[in-house]
Amino acid sequence: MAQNLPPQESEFQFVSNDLSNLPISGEVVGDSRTYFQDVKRRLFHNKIAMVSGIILLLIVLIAFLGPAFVPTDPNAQNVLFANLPPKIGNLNIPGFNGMQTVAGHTVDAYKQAHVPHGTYYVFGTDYLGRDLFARVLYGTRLSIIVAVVATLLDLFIGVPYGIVSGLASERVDTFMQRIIEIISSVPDLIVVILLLIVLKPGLTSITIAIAFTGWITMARLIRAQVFKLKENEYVLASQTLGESKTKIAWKHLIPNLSSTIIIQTMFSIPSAIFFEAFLSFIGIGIPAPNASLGTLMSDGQKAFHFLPYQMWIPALILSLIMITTNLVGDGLRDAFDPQSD
Amino acid sequence: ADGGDKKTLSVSAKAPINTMDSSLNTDAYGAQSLNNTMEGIYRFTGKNLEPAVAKSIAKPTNDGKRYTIDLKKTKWSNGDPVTANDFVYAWRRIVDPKTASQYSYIYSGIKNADAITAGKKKPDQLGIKALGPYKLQIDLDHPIPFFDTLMASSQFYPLNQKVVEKLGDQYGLASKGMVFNGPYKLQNWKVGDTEWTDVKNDNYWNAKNVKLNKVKYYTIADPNTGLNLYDTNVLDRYQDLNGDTARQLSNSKEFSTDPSNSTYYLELNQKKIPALKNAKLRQAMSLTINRNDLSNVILGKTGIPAHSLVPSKMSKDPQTGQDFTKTDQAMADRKYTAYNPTLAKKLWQEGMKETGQKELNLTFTADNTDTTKKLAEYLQNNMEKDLPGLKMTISSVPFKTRLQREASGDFDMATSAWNADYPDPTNFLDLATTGNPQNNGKWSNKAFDEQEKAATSTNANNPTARWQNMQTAQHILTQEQGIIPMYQNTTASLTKPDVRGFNITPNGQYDMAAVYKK
Amino acid sequence: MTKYILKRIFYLFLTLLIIASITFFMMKGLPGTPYTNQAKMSPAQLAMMNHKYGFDKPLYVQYFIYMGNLLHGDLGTSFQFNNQPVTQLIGDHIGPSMQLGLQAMIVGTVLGIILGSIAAIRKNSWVDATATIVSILGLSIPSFVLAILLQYYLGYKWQLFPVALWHGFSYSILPTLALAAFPLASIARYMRTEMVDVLHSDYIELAKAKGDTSRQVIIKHAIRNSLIPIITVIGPMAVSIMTGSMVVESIFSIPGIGNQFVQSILTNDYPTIMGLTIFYSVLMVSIILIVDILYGIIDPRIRLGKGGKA
Amino acid sequence: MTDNILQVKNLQVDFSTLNGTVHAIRDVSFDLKKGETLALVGESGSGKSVTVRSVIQLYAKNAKVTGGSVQFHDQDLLHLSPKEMDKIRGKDISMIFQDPMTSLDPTMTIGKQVAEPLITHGDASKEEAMKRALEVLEMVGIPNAKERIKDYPHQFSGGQRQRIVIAMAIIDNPEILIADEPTTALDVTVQAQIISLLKDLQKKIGTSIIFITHDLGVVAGIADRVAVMYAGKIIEYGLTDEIYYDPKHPYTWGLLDSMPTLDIQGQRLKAIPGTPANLINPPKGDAFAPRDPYALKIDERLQPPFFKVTDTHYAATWLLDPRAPKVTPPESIQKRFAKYKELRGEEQHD
Amino acid sequence: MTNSEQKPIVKVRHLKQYFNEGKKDEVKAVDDISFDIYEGETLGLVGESGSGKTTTGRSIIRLYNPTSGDVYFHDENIAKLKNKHLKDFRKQMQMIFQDPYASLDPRMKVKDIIAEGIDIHHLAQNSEDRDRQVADLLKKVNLNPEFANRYPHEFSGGQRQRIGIARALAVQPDFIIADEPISALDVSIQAQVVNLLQDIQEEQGLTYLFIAHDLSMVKYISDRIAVLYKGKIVEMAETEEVYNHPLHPYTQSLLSAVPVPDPELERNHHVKEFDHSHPFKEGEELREVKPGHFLYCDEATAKKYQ
Ligand SMILES: Nc1ncnc2c1ncn2[C@@H]1O[C@H](COP(=O)(O)OP(=O)(O)OP(=O)(O)O)[C@@H](O)[C@H]1O
Ligand SMILES: Nc1ncnc2c1ncn2[C@@H]1O[C@H](COP(=O)(O)OP(=O)(O)OP(=O)(O)O)[C@@H](O)[C@H]1O
Ligand SMILES: [Mg+2]
Ligand SMILES: [Mg+2]
Repeated sequence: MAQNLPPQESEFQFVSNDLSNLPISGEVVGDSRTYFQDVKRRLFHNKIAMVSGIILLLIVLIAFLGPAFVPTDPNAQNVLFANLPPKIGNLNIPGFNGMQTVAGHTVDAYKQAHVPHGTYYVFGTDYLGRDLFARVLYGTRLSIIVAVVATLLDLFIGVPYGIVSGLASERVDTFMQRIIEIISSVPDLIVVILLLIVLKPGLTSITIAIAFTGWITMARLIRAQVFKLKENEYVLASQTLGESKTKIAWKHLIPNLSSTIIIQTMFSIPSAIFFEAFLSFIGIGIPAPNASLGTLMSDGQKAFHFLPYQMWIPALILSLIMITTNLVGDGLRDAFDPQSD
Repeated sequence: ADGGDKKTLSVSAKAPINTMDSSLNTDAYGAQSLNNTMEGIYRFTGKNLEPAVAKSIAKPTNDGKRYTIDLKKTKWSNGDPVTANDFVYAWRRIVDPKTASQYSYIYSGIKNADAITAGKKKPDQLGIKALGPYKLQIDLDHPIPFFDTLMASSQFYPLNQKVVEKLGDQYGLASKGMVFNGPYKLQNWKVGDTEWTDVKNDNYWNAKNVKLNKVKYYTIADPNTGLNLYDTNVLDRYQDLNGDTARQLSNSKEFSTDPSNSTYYLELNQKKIPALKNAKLRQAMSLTINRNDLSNVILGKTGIPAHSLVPSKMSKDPQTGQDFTKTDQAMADRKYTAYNPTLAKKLWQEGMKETGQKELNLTFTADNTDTTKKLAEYLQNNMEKDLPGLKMTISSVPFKTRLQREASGDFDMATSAWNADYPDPTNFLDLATTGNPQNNGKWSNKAFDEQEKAATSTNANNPTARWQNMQTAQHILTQEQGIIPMYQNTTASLTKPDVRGFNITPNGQYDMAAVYKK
Repeated sequence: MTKYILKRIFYLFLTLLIIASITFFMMKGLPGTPYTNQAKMSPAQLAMMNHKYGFDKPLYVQYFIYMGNLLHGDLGTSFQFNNQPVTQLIGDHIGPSMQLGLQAMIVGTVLGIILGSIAAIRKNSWVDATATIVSILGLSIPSFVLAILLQYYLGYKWQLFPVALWHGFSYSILPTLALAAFPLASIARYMRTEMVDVLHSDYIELAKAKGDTSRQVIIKHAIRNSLIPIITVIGPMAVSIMTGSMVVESIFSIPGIGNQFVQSILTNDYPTIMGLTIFYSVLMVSIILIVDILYGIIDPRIRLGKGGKA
Repeated sequence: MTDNILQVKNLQVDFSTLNGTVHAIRDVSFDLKKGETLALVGESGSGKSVTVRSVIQLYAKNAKVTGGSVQFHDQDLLHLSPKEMDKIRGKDISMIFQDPMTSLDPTMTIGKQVAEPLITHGDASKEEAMKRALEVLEMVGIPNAKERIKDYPHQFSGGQRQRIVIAMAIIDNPEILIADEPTTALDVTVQAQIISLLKDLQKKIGTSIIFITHDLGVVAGIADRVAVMYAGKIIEYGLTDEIYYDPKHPYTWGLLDSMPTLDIQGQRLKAIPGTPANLINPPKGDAFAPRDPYALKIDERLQPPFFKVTDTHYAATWLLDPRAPKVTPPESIQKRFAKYKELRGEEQHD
Repeated sequence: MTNSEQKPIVKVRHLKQYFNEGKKDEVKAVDDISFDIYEGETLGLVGESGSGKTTTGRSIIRLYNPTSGDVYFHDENIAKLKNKHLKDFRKQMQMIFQDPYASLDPRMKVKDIIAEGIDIHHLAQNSEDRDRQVADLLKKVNLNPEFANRYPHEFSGGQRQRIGIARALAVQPDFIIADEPISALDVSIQAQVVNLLQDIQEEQGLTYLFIAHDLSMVKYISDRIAVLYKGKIVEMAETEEVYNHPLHPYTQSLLSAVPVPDPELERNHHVKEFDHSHPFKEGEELREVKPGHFLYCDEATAKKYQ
């Protein structure tokens, strides 16, 4: 091959390189996507995040649209069919075959309750004979609402608060920090209890309670980050170009805070859901007969010895939601970071 | 752990003891503890009332207004004698407004008691006198038909003046320094403790019949924990089972229920929602409740369907011995509390028309306990389903908030419960009399009031007439559904097979002196 | 530093004053009295009771009395437990809660740090993936569910630990685990992120160049430096442990203040709720202060006088 | 040959990245004599750092040595186990990095950090190590070292921190000191101090130094020999004077030309046009050819071998092939050469 | 090119910039400096690290509010600028930053970074115009216009620095503060960037304040040089004058510390030590000791040179 040939005499002559017009290295990338299009592309290329996202989306869709297709009323009671274990058709899948162990004997709970043939409950029924599947659907929906509320609060109170505090003058900042300190020193529970009496228990008072304190950590973290970011030369550059503080926050701070925001949101979502569950547990949560995953779990745990599915099912669904949101969150964080390619 | 020890018993409790001061205690758990460690003039052993500090059950004078009681020579746990003066001191203390006892009203009927609590007379004018160290004379304003049972209640226990005065306002807050005259003494206890131990009191006059050396109490809030502890033999008896757990266990041999003298009922606020003055609406609501399902499924067999405000198995016809709730009249009245959705709907629609209502939105105030929450959900479902135009919103609140709302009339409908202060139907029927402070729904019926009044005053000394008065009153109340009875509560427990002698007394406590392990 | 701490302590008092005032007036605005049987009490008795609790005085007088007492560490007397001072109540129950809280904090932090570090060191390996899943699971199971599962399986089924109650160290293991899960998981997640950053820093390189083995590098340099941002999480973590402890204590029948707090909520024991609120606030504010001071100790760069700390 | 304490032969290092394999070091050989200072110069990304890091086996996880050997005394460092390597690092061979601001652990007192190599290698007890740390800190010129030994890095200025890093590197009297751009982050006055410090130390403890820098002024001041790297290869090496006054490789010319000397006022700087070669697909011929005004046809096909200029001076460019056309180096290089000759002449006169 | 013929574009008068004023850790980063920058010239600002160079630059471009003193741009006091005037000012004065890695937002595409000023000041008619301008700017700084869609991290330090320059040029300023634009770059690339800056200056008649600590490059690019030491200007004169007749001991020390790429000279290179312990004496201030040559000294010393 030519490569192995010894150098030829003829090769010892100049190639007059046009050095004034050297290609400026590297291959040319001809795409004209915007940053957000890139984010989308990176997200779509992340398989784990996409699969999680699809599962999450399915859960959300089923939770919100499901009731339209599965018209079982989550509040319809049939006390004679109370506490039936899960059963899927006659498939006889262990754990989903309507069998129940009572005092060491396995019995067909459906037969015992004289459930008509062909009637079965995929997730079983609860103490009032309500279809747990329908209730889980509603419960998931409510918990998702709580999660969304927590996220929105984080985004629309925590983030702006942190940014303003981080950018404002020292006096304003100190004042804002004092407020945070005071709020965060009062246990959330107190707030709820007070609100409960003023507002009556319900989604609103729980939301307000979460609203009261939920955004604090976010605000703190964001403020700390802003302190670092605002010294960055690209922020200064933007300032010298005449950009207003608001716009700087939008254009430079928020995108660069995105991973902090996402990570923190991943923490506030479970916190909010747990808080709601916790309130249900101590008996001041969402009022009956409404359900959230929290109330379902706390109701379910009471007879855990005998009816473990009543706790397991909502707990597993919650875990599934959590894991998928976290994985989507991780994916989003990477997607927002151009350097993760 | 204590499974092997035949002299030690471990029992669960639902809540800690709030106080050991018999003048101040207000709840059942405190009462049980007082019952274990103290003793009054009489004592219930099982269903029977027996003389305790008294030598025998005393008969009143003919007008029923004076009792003279001879006392045994018994001792406090520190060796001091229990004297008549200890009773005089204790009784005066509880009615003294300074003590601010919330239960002093139970003394109503004892001479001058009402006037003293109202601050109009001095505590030493109370109708109790020591006729000697071991002789008491008790005077009444009017005969009290259930006087004897009262004498077994903790409010009438004696107090060791020296001890009480020494401990001052810390009396009852810790076992240290306290003295007891009952079968057990409380040891190493401080208020708020979640565990406590009753130890056999060797100075108890009947100590030889007390078979246990120790009774350990553990406060357990979570049913799983209770079951786990019971199954791992930490507990000999797990009490206060409810709901699904009880239902799942109800076939077990170790499962038992003890009906208590209590009724859970619905109050309808006629003052706030005038439409509820209409009897048909109230009747309709009552008819939507399937009390059997309620008891069996929702309460997991820890409840007994209640068809009247007066609970069953509490009082008997003085002549026939028939239960108050099983008389012909009472049985006939069960049609008002039977499950009958069709009739309910019909009555409801009529009632709605009569009151000119199209729809009725009611907030249902209920305790935030598991059982009550389930109950509320069940009622809401049934009532909304069967009574067109009715919309119920459940408001679950803590116990005391619920009480507060009821007392101040800030509710539409609410769950409520009454535990007998003393096992007598009037203790329940009183709740529905006009002007009674506990009549939160403000149902009012003249005929009912008259019957009730006769039973407590004019006919107080005439058992048969009194019985009739009470039956009639009960009939009126049931027919009108002025208060809608739902169920009678029971204490459901798991007890290890070797534990015997757990008998609930008409006062609602267990006589722990009689409990033993085989 | 001393000046800074004094200043912070002053702010701490200010914060507490505000909190105490807010709680006082809110609690006063609530319906409910200490009396179970109000309806059956005579006016004379009520007057006595009101006098006893000071309800007969004008609100502002009550406020000043309350605040004055507060200065002496007197939080009033409980409604639920007649005549029992709230301070005493807290004193009687603080032990188990503190023990649990501290144990959970230690277990959560230590295991969280270890888990996070391992994940960071073995980034993108199966170890990392496992650690991630474990920490997400820790974040997704509420403490009461975990408590029940632990009790059922480890305590009841396999009888490895006592099921419940509070009779010694072995009794504290399951509740500690239940409480530690959330902090453990969150610390592990934060730790991983931080550690990945720190491992890329120059001084780690230099430490390796100095001949430190990987273990020495991690122990001497990486963990310590990754910890600095983690300290910020301790505050929220303490809160989650406190709220969690209410449930966990009640499930495991532990005589702690968390359990007591739930009790007082359920019985409208306002003085106790108020006292515990203030107590929790003091605890919170102190934790925040300690965290800030700790910051200065672990990270010598933080000059505490400056505003720019997280 | 006996005075060679380090010999790198045919070193090849690859990095696997998402975009492909980066052939960062492509056949690098050099040796280091006892007590000498070898300077590595070359464009950013040419592989200087990776080369020296291969010597102490500190590189990113995605790195892979695909060939060659690093002979230190009689052992090949590339074949040592991680444990054996830990023993050599910081003791026999130590390293200083570019940025003194980030090279020190912010949470550890400087005393401890300086003493660390002694302690990790078990060469001294804690107290002894601290004593020794104090000595070296004084040696590198930290004022009040005794009091300041308990201070934290942030309490020192950049120059002082670099001294601390140096103290750390020399505390165990290493045979080889690798300095990767140790002064780039410092200002000129401090830089001058550090360089004279290194020179002094070298005299005192006799270490050999591999010195990496961009600054040809610094190289001129410190190096005995210079190796010029381009695109993962050494393309020219020789005594410092030979490289400065008689460079043979067009890249070296370009490099020397782009420096503003104090006497070229007014002229345009002669920047090397273009950007460095892509090391994922390195050209099969001379990597510098596309930017080389003197490129020959052969450069596109074959990599030039080293041509010997003097016993100590070698350059890898086809221009030195006898068949190559004669080239005149740029004017400024000619000037340099003139000066060099003059110098030699003077030396002869002496 | 004598200064007297020229019009100052920037006038700095008694500028002081203290940080953490009144606190224990007070820093007098800039301490009472006054100087002019003339239209079309390049003023080099040199001094050791931490001497206040960046702070001076940032105060001039109003990133800081000065502790005291004034800065005039085109004879307008920049502290008094508001709204539209301030926006105009932002268009006319620009800055190139020291750190090519920190000065570009990692989450923005190059085209958006460069177009930031264009967007703020609405300098593009439409998006095609914007794209075209960005492409032109990229070409101007010798970058392939097709790079517009990449992210900063995909570029080398030199390329990043050029993007920073393009960003500054986008608003067509009259005056650019270049804060150590080349010190993070490698020599061969330094030359490219310096050439670029000079080409642009020639083309557009820009004025530069060129901050650096490397005197050889500063000498090459500047018309005049000001030497900053501990927040004060200790010497200022035309470049040749500073190099050939440095008067202040600090300037002399600084000049002597510059390494020369010439082994022979380096061998005999002696750095002139400067005693940092008592740098300033009572009664010293910046005085014109020769025409156009300013020295921080007392009256007696000034006399000596005059
Ligand atoms: N971890 C890595 N992954 C991929 N490529 C790498 C890695 N480390 C270095 N490289 C590549 O190897 C080549 C040589 O890098 P090296 O750091 O040795 O350059 P250098 O000559 O030290 O440059 P500088 O003067 O900028 O420090 C570069 O092209 C660089 O991009
Ligand atoms: N925001 C700030 N807060 C406190 N001190 C500051 C701040 N900015 C700068 N300083 C201090 O002011 C002094 C001057 O800093 P400046 O950045 O202007 O120096 P410089 O000459 O640009 O140095 P370098 O060459 O290192 O960039 C330094 O001591 C620096 O620590
Ligand atoms: Mg390098
Ligand atoms: Mg600077």
